[in-house]
Amino acid sequence: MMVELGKYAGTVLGAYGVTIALLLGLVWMTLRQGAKMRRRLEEQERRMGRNG
Amino acid sequence: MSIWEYANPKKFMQTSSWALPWVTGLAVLTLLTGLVWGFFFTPDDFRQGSTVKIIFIHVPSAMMAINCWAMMLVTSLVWLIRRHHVSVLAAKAAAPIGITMTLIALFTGAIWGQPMWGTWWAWDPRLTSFLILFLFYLGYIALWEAVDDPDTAADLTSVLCLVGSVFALLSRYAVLFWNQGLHQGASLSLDKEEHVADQFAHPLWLTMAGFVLLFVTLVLLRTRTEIRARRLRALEARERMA
Amino acid sequence: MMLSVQDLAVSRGGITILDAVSLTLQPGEALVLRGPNGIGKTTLLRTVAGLQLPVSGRVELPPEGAAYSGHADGLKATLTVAENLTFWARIYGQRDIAPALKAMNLETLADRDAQNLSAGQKRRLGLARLLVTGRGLWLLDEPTVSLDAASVALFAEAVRAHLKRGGAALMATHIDLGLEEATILDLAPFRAKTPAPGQGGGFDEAFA
Amino acid sequence: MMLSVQDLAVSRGGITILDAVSLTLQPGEALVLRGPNGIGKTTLLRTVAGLQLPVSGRVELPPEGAAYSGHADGLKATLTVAENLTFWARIYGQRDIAPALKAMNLETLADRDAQNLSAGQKRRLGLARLLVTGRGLWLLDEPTVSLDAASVALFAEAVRAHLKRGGAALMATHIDLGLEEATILDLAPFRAKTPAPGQGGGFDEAFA
Amino acid sequence: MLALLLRDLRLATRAGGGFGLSLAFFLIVTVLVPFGVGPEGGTLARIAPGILWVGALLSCLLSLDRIFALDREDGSLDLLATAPIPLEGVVAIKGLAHWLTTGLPLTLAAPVLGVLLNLPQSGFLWLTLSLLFGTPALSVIGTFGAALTVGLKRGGLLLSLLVLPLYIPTLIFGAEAAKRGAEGLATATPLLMLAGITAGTVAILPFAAAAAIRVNLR
Amino acid sequence: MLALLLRDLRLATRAGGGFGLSLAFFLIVTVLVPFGVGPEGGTLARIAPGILWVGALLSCLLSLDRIFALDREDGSLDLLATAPIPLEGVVAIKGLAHWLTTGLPLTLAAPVLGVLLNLPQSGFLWLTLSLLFGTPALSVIGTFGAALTVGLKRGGLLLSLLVLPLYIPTLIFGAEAAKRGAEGLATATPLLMLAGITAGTVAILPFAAAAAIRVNLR
Ligand code: HEM
Ligand SMILES: Nc1ncnc2c1ncn2[C@@H]1O[C@H](COP(=O)(O)OP(=O)(O)OP(=O)(O)O)[C@@H](O)[C@H]1O
Ligand SMILES: Nc1ncnc2c1ncn2[C@@H]1O[C@H](COP(=O)(O)OP(=O)(O)OP(=O)(O)O)[C@@H](O)[C@H]1O
Ligand SMILES: [Mg+2]
Ligand SMILES: [Mg+2]
Repeated sequence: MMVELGKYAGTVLGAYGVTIALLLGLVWMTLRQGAKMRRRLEEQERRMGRNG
Repeated sequence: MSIWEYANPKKFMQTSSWALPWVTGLAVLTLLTGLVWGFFFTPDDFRQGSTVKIIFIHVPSAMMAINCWAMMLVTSLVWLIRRHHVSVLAAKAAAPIGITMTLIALFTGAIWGQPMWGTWWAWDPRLTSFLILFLFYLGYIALWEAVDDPDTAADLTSVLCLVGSVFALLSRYAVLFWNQGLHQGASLSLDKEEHVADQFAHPLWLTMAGFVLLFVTLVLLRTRTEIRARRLRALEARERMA
Repeated sequence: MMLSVQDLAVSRGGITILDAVSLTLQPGEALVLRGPNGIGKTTLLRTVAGLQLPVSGRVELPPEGAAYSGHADGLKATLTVAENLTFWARIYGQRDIAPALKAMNLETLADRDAQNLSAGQKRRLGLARLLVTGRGLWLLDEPTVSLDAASVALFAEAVRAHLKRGGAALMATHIDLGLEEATILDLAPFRAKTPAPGQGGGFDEAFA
Repeated sequence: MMLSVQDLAVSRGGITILDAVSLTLQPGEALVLRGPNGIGKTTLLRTVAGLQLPVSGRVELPPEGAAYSGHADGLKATLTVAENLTFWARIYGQRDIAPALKAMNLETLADRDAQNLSAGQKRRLGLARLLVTGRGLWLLDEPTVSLDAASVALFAEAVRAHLKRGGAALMATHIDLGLEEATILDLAPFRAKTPAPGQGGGFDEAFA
Repeated sequence: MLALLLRDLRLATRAGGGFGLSLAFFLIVTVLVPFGVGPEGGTLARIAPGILWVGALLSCLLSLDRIFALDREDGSLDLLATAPIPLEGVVAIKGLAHWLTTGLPLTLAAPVLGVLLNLPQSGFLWLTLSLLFGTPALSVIGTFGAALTVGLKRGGLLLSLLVLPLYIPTLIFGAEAAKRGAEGLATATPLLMLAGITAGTVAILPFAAAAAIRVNLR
Repeated sequence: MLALLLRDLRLATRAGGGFGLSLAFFLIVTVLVPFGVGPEGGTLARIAPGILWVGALLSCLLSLDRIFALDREDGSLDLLATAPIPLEGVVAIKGLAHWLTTGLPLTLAAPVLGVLLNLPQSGFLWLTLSLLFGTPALSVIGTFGAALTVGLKRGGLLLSLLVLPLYIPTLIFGAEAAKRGAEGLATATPLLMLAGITAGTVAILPFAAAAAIRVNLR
């Protein structure tokens, strides 16, 4: 099932491509930072005990 | 039970961890449905051809870029008045999402502009306002990055957000005065003349909802990260003292 | 009562470093803060001066405030000694800088640009500033850095005269000022304990 | 011979301030320069270090030069303690910073940004830099400013060890370092006389 | 307060004080543009009001970080904050001193530099007027930006980043007034807007700036 | 020497280090010009190469005073001057670090900003090439200027004044190459001249700069 984009195929695909790339980048960054912070915090809590 | 309870970090962490799976699921669902519907199952416009499909990402991202700043303004005010840390951390967490939305609106607009207006960029008021919005986001994020002490940074960025909002509105009027543009008016307005056809409007509503939900998901995730960072800072400080 | 500090806790970089500090100064009294490097003398003085907020506790100053002097002297390199001093005198609503110049032995340097002073001469000018504030309470952070023995004595003399006039002084220093009448407060016992949970704006409790 | 200064005259702002200074340092010797504020200690040290030109006289340094430390510590606020020190070590072709950190009791602060140190901690870092230069001759301008008593002792210890290794040190200071083996040189007798005609580059004679 | 103003003016006129240098920078930008753009008079005349406004704005911008940073570095700001004058007053005076040493000279110099860029005869009056109305806003907004970044090591360029979006309305109305003036069109609206912006910023921003400084000194 | 380069790059990328900020300034100049000049695409396209070159030059200029002034203030420069590495080497490394953190990013960003100014399609390649050949000269000349003014309190704007005349040849050839490129004309001559200027300055100026620093430290 492929839609017919006509002469504007590049334009439309480009727009969707850029959007998806940026969104995925944002999501990936968010998840990575979140995971990293969670790991560092758990590490710290293990070292210090729950309340230092 | 008041809304301010969620400004307590612990309460926020609990509530958000309960809500996140639902919001995430819903966001993915609406976004995917809306995009698939818009991309595959809408006809070409008689003037714009298939480029009309860009509207399904362009308009929601443009809308979210503005709404995100509005949300930051409200949370900054809450911080300045009631000094709830979570509030300002939510603003900090939202800024990178806002700048991404701004970039998406700018890029998709630029790509759209190439066939429609024959140029990537024109100094149209709508476009120009977005460029200015981009600069505001950039300054806001840079200020957060530049200040070491988190509470100092929170105060300064909140003041900047406040003053910036006033100037952003002022810029909008200035830019309108400076140049009447090429850009479309609001197509989802109630004014029948301007209204886009229903076959475009329905998937557009869906992707707009999807972008809102995606925004909420990301803000929750990022705020949780910021709270963890603050807790880590507090713990590390305590360790160093000991 | 010139100064009353009750149960003060001060922080730097978001960490409480001194805790439960209480002290009072009556007119005519001087108090010297001691303690090893990094204990928090500078931080305490800045908090008392109102330049930063206390974590908890209260500071009561005279209504007209205090004269603070920190590690940096606030001198403008391209203004002369007299111009620098006149400026601060006028900010504090005073006029006459001659006695201050005299007390700090700066008369011969009055027309020299501040940038052409030696380290100790600069410091003397910074101290002369105190004499033109007309404030009763002095808050001094290492006032005698770079001063030679004669200048330290000059400074001690100025403090003594200030106390005689009913002033008070709170000073942080590592060296002996030769001020017998000053009480000494060692800050080491006030070092903050491992901070109680809840200090970081509730963040360390977030998951408790 | 580590340092030999013969009949040196030094100037600041075009005016000769010290005159006919001669001194020598053998390996294992330390010399402390004394004198009131503004006599010219800083100027003399900078001239010996080669940072400014002597008016007359000669300075002989070891071929590899000396390690100079002035009123400012040359620290980068946004680098950590370890990064700051590593940089200087590499500039001087050294590698290992651990002994220097240890000697100045900075181990626990190694990962702290330099901007978050207290005045005395900064100074200790500045002194640790000397230990990674590997130079035999140290030229130190008021090395113990802002240091507490314990840190002064630490510093004296470091100097003593340096002398033991065959190094030498020339220091300007106002306070007692607790270094019995150091000779003291008072600069007051070397204050330049009313300048002899001809000193101002010949200009004051031009119309004679 | 007057003492502070006098001191700042005196400092600005002493060696290395920056007075005249921002003027020089304005001159230099104006001189560089023809080198970059090419010497055709028509193009230059068309872009002259805009370039002059942009040049004035940049010169103003570059001198902003001196407003507080110098006082911060040498400790004066701490001392001023503990002195018996309101910080809002200090901020307002600093902004005024900045305008007197930057905005005013730029305004006076602009017509002269207009000649270099072939500004049409009719434009000179309006250029000067628009700068006169607009530069105070530039100084006040700049003071606010400088207050935000005063704690940061060399916040200079961050300062530019923060301040520039805030400058855009002023620039638009200012350049528009100058341009319309040069083309002989009506200039009342942009000039009124300019005056409005100036009045609004002067009335409000010193308070925000003083708040920012208090936060930064903590 | 490598240690010095690494330290400078690290400092630049740390908070407040200025990396990215001169890029931001470039962006901002480019954005401001249309606000001043007006939105017509034709005018903008005509002045685009010139404005981009002037903008790059200004961004470069503004970061110059960081090259030595920071090291001077905190005493590092005294210490480097007494360290066992030749001062010429220090100067060359400083210039290189400046180019890596300023000239190179500017070159890479210029095409993107060209879009904003409606630069014609054919101009992008030549704009980038001319900046690539020209910016090293800007950095080296700037290092020399910074060395001359290192002793002065906030010599920043004086520095601009000294350096700008030295920048003019580079600007002329650079902008000319970019403009001819945009108009589809031959660009060999100005590009060759640019390369020549860069090679010459890189070979000679570090020695002059080192001498200037020695004088300034006295
Ligand atoms: C970089 C450039 C652009 C930016 C920043 C931009 C910005 C915006 C914004 C903010 C909206 C939302 C308006 C609202 O909901 O009230 C919007 C809507 C829209 N834009 Fe753009 N735009 C750009 C380029 C374009 C181009 C080139 C086209 C097509 C020729 C276009 C077509 C539309 C359409 C059809 C809408 C929907 C109308 C509406 O709902 O208001 N845009 N754009
Ligand atoms: N951002 C920060 N994070 C953590 N600790 C910090 C930070 N900034 C400063 N400190 C620490 O706070 C402590 C207090 O510093 P302060 O300058 O008050 O000490 P001081 O008693 O004046 O010392 P000195 O005698 O050396 O001047 C020091 O140990 C310092 O290292
Ligand atoms: N440009 C100048 N013109 C005239 N005299 C100057 C100039 N610059 C400095 N001086 C003087 O030169 C003298 C030497 O200063 P130097 O800094 O060497 O003194 P010092 O012995 O290190 O003093 P301190 O113990 O206070 O640090 C001082 O008296 C100073 O006032
Ligand atoms: Mg201290
Ligand atoms: Mg000295």
